[in-house]
Amino acid sequence: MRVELAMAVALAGPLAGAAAIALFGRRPNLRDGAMIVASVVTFLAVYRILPAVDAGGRPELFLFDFVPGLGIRFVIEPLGMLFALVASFLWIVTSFYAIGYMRGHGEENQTRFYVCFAIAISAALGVAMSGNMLTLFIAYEVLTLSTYPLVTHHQSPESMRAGRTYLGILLSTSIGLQLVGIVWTYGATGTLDFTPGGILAGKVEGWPLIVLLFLYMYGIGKAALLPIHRWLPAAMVAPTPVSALLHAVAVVKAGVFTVLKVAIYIFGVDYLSETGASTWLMYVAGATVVIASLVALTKDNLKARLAYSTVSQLSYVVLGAALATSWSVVGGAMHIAMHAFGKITLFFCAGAIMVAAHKTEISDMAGLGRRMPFTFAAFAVGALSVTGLPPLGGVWSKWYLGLGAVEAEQLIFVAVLMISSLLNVAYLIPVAARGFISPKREGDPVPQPVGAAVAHDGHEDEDGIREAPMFCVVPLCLTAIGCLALFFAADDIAAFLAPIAQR
Amino acid sequence: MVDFVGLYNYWIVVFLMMAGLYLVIEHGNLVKKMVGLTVFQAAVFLLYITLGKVRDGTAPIIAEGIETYSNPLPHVLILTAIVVGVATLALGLALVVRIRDAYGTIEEDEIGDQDGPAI
Amino acid sequence: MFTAAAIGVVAAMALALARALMGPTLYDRILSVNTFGTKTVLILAVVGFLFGRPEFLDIALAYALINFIGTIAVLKFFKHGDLGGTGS
Amino acid sequence: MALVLDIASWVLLLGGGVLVTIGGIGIVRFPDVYTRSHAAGVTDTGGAGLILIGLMLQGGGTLVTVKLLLILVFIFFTSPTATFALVHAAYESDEEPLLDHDLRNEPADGEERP
Amino acid sequence: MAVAVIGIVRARNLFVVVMLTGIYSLLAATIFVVLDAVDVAFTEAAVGAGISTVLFLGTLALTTSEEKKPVHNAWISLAVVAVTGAVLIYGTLDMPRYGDPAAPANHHVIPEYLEQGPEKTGVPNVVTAVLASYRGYDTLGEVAVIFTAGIGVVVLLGQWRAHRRRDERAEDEA
Amino acid sequence: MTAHLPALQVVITLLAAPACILVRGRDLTFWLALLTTWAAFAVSCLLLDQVMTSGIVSYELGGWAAPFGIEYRVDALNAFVLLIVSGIGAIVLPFTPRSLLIEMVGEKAYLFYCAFLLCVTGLLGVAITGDAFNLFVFLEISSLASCILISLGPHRRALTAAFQYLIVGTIGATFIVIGIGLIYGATGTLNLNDIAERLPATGYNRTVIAAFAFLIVGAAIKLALFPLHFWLPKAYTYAPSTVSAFLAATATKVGVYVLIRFLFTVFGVKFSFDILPTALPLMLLAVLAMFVASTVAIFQDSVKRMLAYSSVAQIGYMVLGLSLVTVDGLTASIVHLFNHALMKGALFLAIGCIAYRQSSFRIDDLAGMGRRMPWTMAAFTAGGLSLIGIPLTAGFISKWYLILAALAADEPLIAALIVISSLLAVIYVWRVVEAAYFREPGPGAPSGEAPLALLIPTWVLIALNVYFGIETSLPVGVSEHAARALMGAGP
Amino acid sequence: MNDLLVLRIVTKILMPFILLFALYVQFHGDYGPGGGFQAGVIFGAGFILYGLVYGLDALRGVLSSDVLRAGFAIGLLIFAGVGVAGLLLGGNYLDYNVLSSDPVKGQHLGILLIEFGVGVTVASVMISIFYYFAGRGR
Amino acid sequence: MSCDRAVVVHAFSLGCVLFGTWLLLSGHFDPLLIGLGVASCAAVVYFTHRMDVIDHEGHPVHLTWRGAVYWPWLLVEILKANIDVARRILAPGASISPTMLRVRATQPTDLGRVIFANSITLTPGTVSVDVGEGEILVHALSRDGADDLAAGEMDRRVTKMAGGG
Ligand code: NA
Ligand code: NA
Repeated sequence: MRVELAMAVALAGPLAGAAAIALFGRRPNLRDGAMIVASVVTFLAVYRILPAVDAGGRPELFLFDFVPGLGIRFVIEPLGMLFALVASFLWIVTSFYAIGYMRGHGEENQTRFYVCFAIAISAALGVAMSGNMLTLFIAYEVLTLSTYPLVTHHQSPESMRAGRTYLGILLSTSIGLQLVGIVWTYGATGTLDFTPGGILAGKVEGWPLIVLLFLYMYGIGKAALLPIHRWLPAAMVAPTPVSALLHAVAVVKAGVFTVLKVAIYIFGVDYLSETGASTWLMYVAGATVVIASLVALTKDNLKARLAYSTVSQLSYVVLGAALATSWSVVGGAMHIAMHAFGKITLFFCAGAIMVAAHKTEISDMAGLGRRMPFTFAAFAVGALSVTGLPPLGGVWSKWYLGLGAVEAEQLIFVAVLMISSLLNVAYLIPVAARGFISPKREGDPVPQPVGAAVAHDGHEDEDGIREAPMFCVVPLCLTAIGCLALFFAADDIAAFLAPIAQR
Repeated sequence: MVDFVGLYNYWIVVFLMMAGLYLVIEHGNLVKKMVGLTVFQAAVFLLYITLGKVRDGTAPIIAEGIETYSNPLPHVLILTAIVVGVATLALGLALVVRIRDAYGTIEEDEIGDQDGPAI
Repeated sequence: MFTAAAIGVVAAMALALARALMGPTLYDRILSVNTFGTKTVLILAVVGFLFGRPEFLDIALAYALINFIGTIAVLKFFKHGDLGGTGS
Repeated sequence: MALVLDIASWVLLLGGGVLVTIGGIGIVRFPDVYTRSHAAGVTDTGGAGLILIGLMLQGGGTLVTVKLLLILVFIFFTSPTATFALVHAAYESDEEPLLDHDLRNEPADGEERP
Repeated sequence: MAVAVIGIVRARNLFVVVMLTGIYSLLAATIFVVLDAVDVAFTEAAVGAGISTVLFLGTLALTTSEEKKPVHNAWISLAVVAVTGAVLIYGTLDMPRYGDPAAPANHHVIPEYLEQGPEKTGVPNVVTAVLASYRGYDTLGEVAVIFTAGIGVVVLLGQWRAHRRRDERAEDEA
Repeated sequence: MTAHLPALQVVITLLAAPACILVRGRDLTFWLALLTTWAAFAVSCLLLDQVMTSGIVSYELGGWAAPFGIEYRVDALNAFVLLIVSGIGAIVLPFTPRSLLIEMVGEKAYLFYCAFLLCVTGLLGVAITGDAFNLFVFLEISSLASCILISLGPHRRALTAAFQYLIVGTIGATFIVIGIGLIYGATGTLNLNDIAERLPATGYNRTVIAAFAFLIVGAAIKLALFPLHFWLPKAYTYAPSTVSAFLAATATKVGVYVLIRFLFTVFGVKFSFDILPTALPLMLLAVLAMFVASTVAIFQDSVKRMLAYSSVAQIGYMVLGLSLVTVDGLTASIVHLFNHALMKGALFLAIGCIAYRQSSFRIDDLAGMGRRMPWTMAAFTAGGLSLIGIPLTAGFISKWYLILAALAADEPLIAALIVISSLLAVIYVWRVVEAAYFREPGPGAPSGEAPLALLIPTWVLIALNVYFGIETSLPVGVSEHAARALMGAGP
Repeated sequence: MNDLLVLRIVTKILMPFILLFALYVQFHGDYGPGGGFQAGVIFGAGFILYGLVYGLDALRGVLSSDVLRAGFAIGLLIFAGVGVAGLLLGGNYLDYNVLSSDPVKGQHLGILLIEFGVGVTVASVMISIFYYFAGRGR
Repeated sequence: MSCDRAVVVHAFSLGCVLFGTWLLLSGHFDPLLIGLGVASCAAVVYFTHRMDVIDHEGHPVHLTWRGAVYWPWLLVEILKANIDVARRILAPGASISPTMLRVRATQPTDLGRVIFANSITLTPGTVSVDVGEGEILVHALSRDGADDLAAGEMDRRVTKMAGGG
């Protein structure tokens, strides 16, 4: 299979999957099977591209131009490769998990859900492989639109309101700010192609450069910088697989990925650091890291806490871009992958707890760990990875970011990273700890799982709470293992990413 | 200092025009609006014809022994414009009749009161 | 001398207009408009001579016709409230 | 001869102009629509006739004269018809005339009356 | 004319308005003759005094002949009218004086019409020559306009079979 | 016959209109009208091709040389407008037979086709003519015919809308006549090109300035430039959907064309923008139109009315482009002229599909329509995306060029305003999409899709929206060509 | 009945002359004021007078609304058709020179024909308009 | 009716009169205009026939000769009446004494009565208000005028002219 064909398959695979899902809408087994097949095929196609990129190739797929010199182009380079791999791999995992979750929860409109999900993955891959800013923008918007039905899946007034917030913030920032930046860029440079070293150097200087950076950074609403992060907690009303998709696989990752892409290929890392145009961004990102962590501490709802955690973690990547050093950029890129695995694990766990125990508030989870050992173990792994403790992947991205801060002579951000880690410990570890350690208090009301017949396997307890279905548990264990694996793969990843930081 | 003599005729025309325009804008009665339109247009016609008048000229129908003719072009244009005007009038009045059938009134305000929000 | 006739007609037109404005009954107005029309016919005829091109009397003739029909229409309108009845 | 014609036509025109004006005055002066219609009649017949005939004398034996004649004939046909229709309509619509002598109830016998 | 217009503006009885409009039109036509526009005068007489009056009367017969008191804000209308009038007056300041034979309007294309028109078309009435030949296409458009108006009247006032007016009915019920 | 294309362009439909009256049969008149609009479309294609390959085409009607006779003068700009008008007519017409049954009386159908053909004739005539007064005559044909078409709307308010349209349109046309008269008084000619040549000799005196004011205001009324737009929402809301589609896509475009023609060709850039400060007021009004009309659109309960206000806003974009007075800006305006015709045509046709099933256009009554009429609502959504300016649609191309032009003209603020105003479009389009797809249908909701005869024209326009969102060489090439000529930069 | 007696008889007498005058105006527009439009209006006015005096039903008996509607179309078609004839005979649209071997004669013929077209359309539209306005009240 | 010979005769004579009028109006005698004139006259006859107005009332050629006596007399009457009314208009104070009366109309035909009624109206100072069977209601400006009319001179003359029908 030629690399270009593989790219086409990677992009079209999820779409074909969506079509197949829609086609088999009335036959759930066939439908879910089609989804799994599509996700596997897509991942294989993405994986097929890896060697070429690793060897220094930049495979390209050109569709058409609508303005001379500007059209739909896909090019894949290491950063995009990494994102594509993460997204396509996690789709497989999420597919399994979603099947378990949706069936376990008896959700309605599953077909629509899966169709939109597949389109969102396609859009995320489009973002990953885009060869110019316009293509990226289009894929970015498709991603926004295709996830809206997922967020409002329950169609309750609450979810509709959340959906409006979601769409309102993401669309208004992308169109009102990002698009302006894009057009401005085009007007100033005559191109939007992602070019190593950036395209703005020498074309835009001084204040306009800062304004332009502002347009991009706040135009990428998915990166959830303060104060445009509100859509992310709002979107928590969605089913948990969606949260996983939003937080780990596609949406927010697409955001920070775009941040990096813009910093590296539009502005140019060197140009940013020379001009100091991104200094303000460092502070914003740093503030977001700390403030969001503090907010997370106050949340009792597990998903809300995880959401604010995500807000905080995303700004690591932004910080990496803002610091604009080779280390920080690599660190930021790596954090995409590391956080993806860590956070998806956490969300899977949250969902599993919901499916199995119908609990959403952290304070209610005391002692659950004994009945759901795998889940809570995986949660602990994820939490540690996100915190950045060895031997889990999360440590490396923070390490590189720290190096970057030092290189940029911005030592204060080393401090920010450390404080943030402490806060992570404070808001994540207790969840896992409480599950295992805190004894179940007497007189707690005992929720009954819906239609839970007493099953005869090892995890059964007197109140009927037991481990979530296999479809849920296996994926979360896999991602937890992934966190571990990433710790050891970090050097390879760094080497693979090195070209993006080359001068 | 502008020599105003020789312009007064234009100003009369302007006055008539504005009276017509005022009728159209200000009056809520649909028939009176159409009357206003007629007055307005007739004044415009006058403006044109005034433009085409040549001192000591006569009607532009060529005859022996006559040297100076007034300008025929404005006449031609206004002939067309009159026709257009009466066509507009006919259509407008037909609409007025239908409006009266549908609403029972030809006063703008009362019509406005009768209709609720847009469909 | 044409001028004298013209002045006479114009004066009468002004008077007719005055009556048309004054009313008081609708029939007064119709009468004024009708006689105004007749005077217009006359002034048209005179003006042709006054300006040395008397050959355009077709206009005056047409006026006379239109004036007649207009008056009939108005009266019909007032007697019957519409223009299309047979009147019987 | 031409001079005679000219003078005749001038007299006619002048007379016509005066009659027309007088008719106009009558229209303003007279008290109701019926009496005013008599004043209008002055314009339509005497005034129009004199002026048109005066013009005809100026026109000589040309097309113009023919048309003036046609106008005159036309006015003589239509003017009384229109006036009749008007007065009739006014009368039918109960527009009471101001009368000094109301002989409507007397028979139309054509006899002398006191 | 001005008197007639003021009468039109002030009169409430629409019938009076229509008759005054007729007078206005007759006056305009007379002025057209004075200004040598005999064809225009002819048309204005036939249309303004004749057809328009009949049309207005027909409308009044089908509607009503009294105008109610306007409740609009007269000041806005007056302002619009005043501005428009002021622009026009301003524009007239550089217009050629009345009857000026040297005015641009009387040159350029006019000599061709007056000198060549009758010869080339065989029609001594230059207005007809220009109307029907030089600018015959305008006249075609004019006929199309009249045609359109005819169609419009047929569409609007024709006796069509009662047809569905769902919304109207719905609204009346509401 | 190619030499006579300009005449044929207008005459074909003009001849067909009376023929409709003689033919009368409903189906026969439909086919006649269809055939002639397609023929007109074919002519406009040939004409555009002719203009693009061999430059300006001049045609002397009656064989009289300009400026003595009336001249048709076709350059890239009006060839393009002709293409828009005849093309939209050709696409919209097949929509009418089924739509007529629902929204109008079948018995009147032949009169409808006649009026429709007259409207097309008028618009084509305005666009093609090189003579100022002829422009007025054809403007009146189109506006009387549109008035008839509007009055055919199913609601009684169609009548008042048509009446207002007539009154306002006539005032606008009369303003144009006054302007033409003043200009004629100053230059002695009616030929647009000739006026342009003779104007400098007048020294741009006060008469010319007044004429300019009247012509521009007249054109602004016709094209519904804010705040002279008040007639438009009513007209487009209550007209039959087919008519709304056709008029929204063509009538205001022709108005914009007239404005451009007067500003750039007749008066010239030097007078219009250097001597008189026209650009700034136009720009301000355009921006106001974009924001005020879009905001009003957001608060409409009726989809049709919402689209009508959106038209006012979109006209703002067109005027904004030309108010930049650059080749780029003008290009953007003309491109948007074309693209907006495609999107508004498509959206109103989608509304026509809805009208086939239900009589209400209230957004609340569209709940669940996404499921009940999937193809219709998909078309509406696609059209809405184009309206917003989402990439891969024609709307994006318009905005793209507009923003670039603003940036190139050193007006970054304007560029930003364009983008921000698009957000307002997002909101109003989204309201419909949300109702259609994310709400449960009410009890009285229709149960079926519109017939193919309605869906096909709608989707043809949607397809064109996408096609011209990707393959832009035609609109952009022609617009650029036209803009260069207008700015005097040579083709 | 009697109130209209005078009108009826005067109308009877005048009618032929009104119509003749209309046709005279129609065909003498070349030499004096007048032409198709004015003639159409006068011709229409004659019929309107007839309708006013004798009633709409009588008028319908003379000219049905279908005939009139065809009249609109025929007049316009005559005009536009003369233009097409110009095209077919090798001239531009509405070029009358080619209608005859002698351009001046061609012009004359063309003008005569199109004026006739104008007259037909205008007259039939005017009468129709009267029809519809007058006929609606009952 | 349409097959009636009288109608054909009337139509023919109407055509001739019309053509004469055409020639008078036209003043152009080239073949084209003559031809158009003939066509026009034919068209007018056709339309008037359709209107059903061609009969002895609508086309009273038969009155031409007898009218030659009546019309001049009427003209003189009109002139006299004009002067009288003009005097009354200009006279200060109340110069009029409006009177309404019934006047006998002895004409056997409608046409005759109409001529009488119009003659009354045409003469300033008197106006016909209503035409009834055998009598006409007249409004006169003065008692004198009323009495003159009631004397019946005009009635007799009209009857004499139009009487034969
Ligand atoms: Na003529
Ligand atoms: Na009398």
